[in-house]
Amino acid sequence: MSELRLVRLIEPDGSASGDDRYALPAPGELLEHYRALVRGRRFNEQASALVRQGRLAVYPSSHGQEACQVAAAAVLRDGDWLFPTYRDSVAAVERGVDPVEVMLLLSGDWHCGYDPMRHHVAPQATPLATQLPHAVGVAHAARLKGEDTVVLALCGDGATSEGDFHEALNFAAVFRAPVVFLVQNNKYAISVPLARQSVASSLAAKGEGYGMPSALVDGNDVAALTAVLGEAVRRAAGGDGPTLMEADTYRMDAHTNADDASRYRDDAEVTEWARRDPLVRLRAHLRAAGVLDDEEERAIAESAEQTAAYLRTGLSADSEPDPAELFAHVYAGPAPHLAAQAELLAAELTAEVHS
Amino acid sequence: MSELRLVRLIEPDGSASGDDRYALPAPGELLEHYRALVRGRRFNEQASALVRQGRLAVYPSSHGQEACQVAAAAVLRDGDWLFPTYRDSVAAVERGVDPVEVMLLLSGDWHCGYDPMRHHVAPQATPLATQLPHAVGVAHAARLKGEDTVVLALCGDGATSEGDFHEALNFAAVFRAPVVFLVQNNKYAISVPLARQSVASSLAAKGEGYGMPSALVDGNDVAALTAVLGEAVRRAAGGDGPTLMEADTYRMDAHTNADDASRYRDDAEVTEWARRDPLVRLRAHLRAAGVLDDEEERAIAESAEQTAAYLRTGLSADSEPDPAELFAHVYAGPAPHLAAQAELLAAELTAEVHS
Amino acid sequence: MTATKLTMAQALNTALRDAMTADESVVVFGEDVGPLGGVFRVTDGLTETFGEQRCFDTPLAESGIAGLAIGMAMNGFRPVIEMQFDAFAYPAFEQITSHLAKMANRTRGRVRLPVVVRVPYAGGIGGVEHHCDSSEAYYAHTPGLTVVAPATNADAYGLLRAAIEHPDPVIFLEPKRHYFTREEVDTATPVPPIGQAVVRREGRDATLVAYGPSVPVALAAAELAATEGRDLGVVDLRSIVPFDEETVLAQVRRTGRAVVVAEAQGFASVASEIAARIGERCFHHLEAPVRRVTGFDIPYPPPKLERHHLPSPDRILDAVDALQWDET
Amino acid sequence: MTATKLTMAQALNTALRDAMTADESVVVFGEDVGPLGGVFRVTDGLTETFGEQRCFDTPLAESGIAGLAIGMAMNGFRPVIEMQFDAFAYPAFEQITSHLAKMANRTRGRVRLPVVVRVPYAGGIGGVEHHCDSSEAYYAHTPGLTVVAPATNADAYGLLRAAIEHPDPVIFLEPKRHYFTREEVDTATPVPPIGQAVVRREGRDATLVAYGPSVPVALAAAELAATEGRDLGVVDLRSIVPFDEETVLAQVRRTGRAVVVAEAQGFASVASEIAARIGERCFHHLEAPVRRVTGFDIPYPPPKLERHHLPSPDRILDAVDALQWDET
Ligand SMILES: Cc1ncc(C[n+]2csc(CCOP(=O)(O)OP(=O)(O)O)c2C)c(N)n1
Ligand SMILES: Cc1ncc(C[n+]2csc(CCOP(=O)(O)OP(=O)(O)O)c2C)c(N)n1
Ligand SMILES: [Mg+2]
Ligand SMILES: [Mg+2]
Repeated sequence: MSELRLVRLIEPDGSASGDDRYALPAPGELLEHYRALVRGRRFNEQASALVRQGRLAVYPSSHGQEACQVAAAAVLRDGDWLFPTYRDSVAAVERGVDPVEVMLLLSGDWHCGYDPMRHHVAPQATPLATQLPHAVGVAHAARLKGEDTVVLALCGDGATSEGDFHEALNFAAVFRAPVVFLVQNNKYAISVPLARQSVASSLAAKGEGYGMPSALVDGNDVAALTAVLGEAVRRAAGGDGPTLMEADTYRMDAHTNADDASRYRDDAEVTEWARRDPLVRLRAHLRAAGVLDDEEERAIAESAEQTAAYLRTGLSADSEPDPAELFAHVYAGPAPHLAAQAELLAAELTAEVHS
Repeated sequence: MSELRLVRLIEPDGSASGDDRYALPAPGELLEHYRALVRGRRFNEQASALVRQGRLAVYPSSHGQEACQVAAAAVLRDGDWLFPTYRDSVAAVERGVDPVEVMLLLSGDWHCGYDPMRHHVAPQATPLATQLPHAVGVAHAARLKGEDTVVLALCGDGATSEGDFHEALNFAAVFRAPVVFLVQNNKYAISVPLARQSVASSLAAKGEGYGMPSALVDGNDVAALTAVLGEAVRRAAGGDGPTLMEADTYRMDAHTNADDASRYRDDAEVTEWARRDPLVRLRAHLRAAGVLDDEEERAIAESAEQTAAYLRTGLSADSEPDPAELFAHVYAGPAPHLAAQAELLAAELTAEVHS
Repeated sequence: MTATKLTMAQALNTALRDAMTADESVVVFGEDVGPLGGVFRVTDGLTETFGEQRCFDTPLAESGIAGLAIGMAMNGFRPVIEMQFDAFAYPAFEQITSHLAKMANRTRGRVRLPVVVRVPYAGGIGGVEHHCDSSEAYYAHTPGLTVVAPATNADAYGLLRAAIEHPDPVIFLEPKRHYFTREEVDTATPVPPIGQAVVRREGRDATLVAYGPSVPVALAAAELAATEGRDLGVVDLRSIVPFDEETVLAQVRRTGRAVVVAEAQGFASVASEIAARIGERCFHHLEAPVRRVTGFDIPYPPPKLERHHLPSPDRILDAVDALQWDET
Repeated sequence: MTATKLTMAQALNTALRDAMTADESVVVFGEDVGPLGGVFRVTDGLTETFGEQRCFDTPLAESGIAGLAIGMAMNGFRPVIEMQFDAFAYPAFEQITSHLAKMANRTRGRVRLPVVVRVPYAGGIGGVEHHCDSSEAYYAHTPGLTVVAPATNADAYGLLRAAIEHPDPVIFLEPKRHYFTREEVDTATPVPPIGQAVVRREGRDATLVAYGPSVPVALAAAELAATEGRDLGVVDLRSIVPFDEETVLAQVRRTGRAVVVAEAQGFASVASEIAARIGERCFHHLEAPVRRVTGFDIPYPPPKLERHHLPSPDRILDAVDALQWDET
């Protein structure tokens, strides 16, 4: 069993924690992460704004969880796979997927707007925990093929209660599949607080029941996350099997814009967590270390602004997907039984145009 | 967390183990358990014989696991509930259900041949682990009603891999429901050995992931089982919530008569486990303690023989359930939409008689 | 003052309140049904009014929720559980199919399970994937289940009361897109019996058969048709199982023509069943084949395309036009 | 020597062997499929021949099995998974419905899942509860799935080969009661395309439409009818989805009468669909309503009563008799 003492490398005030197990990443690397954090935060803000403007139907923001998002993308090597949920848009973008394509799910254009095979980013999963067995399958397949591919699978604290979470972890352990499970424990499943989800000492403690090493990490400390996840990725790639990781973090926004968090939590709690913000902390650290100055900050903000602008522009057009697509992808081969239905729709659309 | 050191009170050779946590039950109590073990063994043999004679379609025997069966029934108080699986016929019988009624499932007469409400014995569950959430529901209901009812739910090692196992244990822990989960780890799920089911240090170790106390018990030692289960039942009744118990035991027979165990296990393994037989061990212990003599043994064997005879007689008649029952219980109220179908069948049967 | 304007969510909430007040054994649980009041607010305020023991949040696990309900029903309660969205009931499919539906039968009626499974149902709300399925066929095909789908807010109230009083498990399908539609509801109206269809509109020329969210669409089509001089009747099934064959067949026999309207994909669906039955039992009354207007046999479309998938009044009228009218 | 007498289990085993030999990406897994060779011995010897990496036992969890297959298919494999019995596939329902069926569509065809889900299917073997379900309607109603049900051992071989080569997920329904029936199988016969029904028997008077285990029952009924001077044709669907409408409709148009035979409970079933389609597309050819002979709308009966539930030749002939024959 791994030690379940929380791993933290940078304190909320930016000072180094001094951990005997993990070294602090180099300043250059941390600066890179800071760039990504700012980009991620800006992305979250922009997406939320697009909801208010009616350009997106809904957006489950990862505001406050950007360190997890950034770390999840950062620790993977070329060829590795990421399995994100609906809340993990930033991780998908950091992994290289076009931000506008990521958002097509929420703009209502199509279910998955990007090519999962291109960046090895699975479609964002909506049915909770269902993506976890897929992640194990991809990993097990890689192993059978003799590749050292690693799969990083994300889920929330609520999702750990689902049967699929259990089955996936057990399969991974029994098959020694190269998967890293990262549970972003943001304390809520919509309105349901962690205490009503689990009474275990931690979610990471679930590893023991599968014979799987596990770790508990400060989920707002990108340094700790990359250090611990990086190690898990290396172990998986080396044939040492899966790891369960719990990131201690917090969902700063409501579940989505459609949610009213005041019904189930106090503002005080949110304020308390704001003090542990992942950006603030790393900024303070880098400022103190002298690797981040005003000019650099301006450059970083500007580059984040570019991502935001790209997203705005990409989603501002009144795109209208082709109705014929409804029938195009259901089956690979010709689908004779859908032909009559496709024709009916086509005829209606023609009639519409002509009337 | 409970200690996961195996609890054993009587050694395979019958000598007392001397445990610092649990006291050996009184000799009179042990003699009662011995009677039950002999009865259970005889029941298993009789049922297997009835399969060979074509009176039962199939029988999943608990030969070798009788200590678990007997203990599960013994530790419950009036009003407590038992949730058995297809392999737990002996436990149901020990709990007071008519042996012939228990066997109606396997004779093909009906699905559940007894009244679950009468003895608080749920229908024997076939779909694995699905009974566990029901057990939690009964327990939670009892708690809401302010009753001190305890529910003992049985399942196998294989069933621990199912999602329902996970969901049930988590619900029980979060709701502090008065349930005792007893996993009979008999080392196989049909042909699949434990090592391919789980790589955890033990199945009891799964308790930690739910924040639930757990224990690992010698499943062929009825003394240890009743001691540890009895404590768990008392704790549950006292409002201290659920317990996960793993019984270390062995399935001596094939999965069912239809199974060919030679395809996946060595006889040597079976022989090895025969040395740890639950009856042999308790017999040696009681003999040495002077509470079991030849005469008593004869009486016990005779009484077991009576159960066997009852079973034989009860299942020898060529019973033929009434086809009208097919429609009688699907709905409580009148089922107008089934009336035409019931009439069709009735007309066919009348025609058959008249031709 | 029992008659008042309520949204369907409010009507359902009132039904839950009234049932919980009338019967102490009624409990409500599921995901986010407690302090939040459910994502559609159907359970709004129940925890506050009745306490945490009567309305509570569970861990996030649908099979566990259904299983818990079964166990609680075995021990004297009448659980009303919520599946957050239609497609999120699928993890509970084994519990529903192998246990909830079968328990009474397998125990010769000794264990009855008066459980109501509330399912926010079907589409038309611009929801992303997995939020708009129409799953009634899965349940309707499963013997032992009673399947109910209200189309009006008054029926939402009345049928939910009836479902909670019902001795057998009921799958209760709530058309999502009407949650926030306001209509007159009189809670003093007698509770309609489960298994009884209602003729929403009499019509001489053809009969539209619909249920749940398709009823208003069928009625809209009938309105339109009337302006063109065609008199269409509309039957609202209300219960899918038991299916009220008599009411449906009587209407179709009178008109000689029928169109079945349903939002779910059509293959091997409830619409297939209705069409097959009409074909079988009204054979000599039919002037034209029974037509079906259903969703296409495709996964539910993304929001921007859903209107192409959903049965529309126009599509229904096209089907009516195809009923081989003799224009002489 | 490619033609030989094989049981259906052996025919399926041979198909798996041949597919695994032909294509390295084919892997087989599930519960007890390894050293035991499956409870019906369909995977007998595969681990021995192809090694543990190509045929292996998983932990006991059907959702996990289906999910693992999806992931492996995403990464280059063609998994063939076994659900031990029909009803034990229900825990995998969410994986099958929300992912296996939808993945290609949601990713615009970029992720294709060539997964075969083998399901020992239906009853007639005296199995206890949960071992004899007929679940084809659940799958056939789910867009994105291809659903296949062989009726002969030759088709068992050929269709399983076709299913494994198929680019889309296939639910492969194996009629349990024929596992140990011996028939001639020629493995050199070209693999039949999925989606093509076959006329098993030409007949002038009426058409019986069946699939899977009901085909031999329909053929037996036709034999009996012949002795009474009635000439019945039998169409074997082979694929339920895609449904070969042309073949079925052509036969029914010729005979003007049809009986649909299926073992599953009838309400909202595949039989409903077939009857509805025939009614819709052959309206002017029909001399009598389409009749259905299906299982009753009840949970599958206990062994001693199953014969009352299953469609029998007699029950089919009664339905045929009811087809409003003009005896003049
Ligand atoms: C199987 C399933 N059930 C229910 C839902 C509805 N739902 C969407 S998000 C959510 C809460 C998830 O909580 P958590 O796993 O902690 O992730 P978070 O949203 O906090 O990131 C629920 C209940 C779903 N998507 N899938
Ligand atoms: C959901 C489900 N899947 C598969 C099966 C088929 N099956 C019956 S018993 C069994 C093995 C069970 O093993 P275990 O839980 O260890 O119990 P044991 O038989 O050893 O008592 C399997 C796979 C089933 N009954 N239910
Ligand atoms: Mg959360
Ligand atoms: Mg076992």
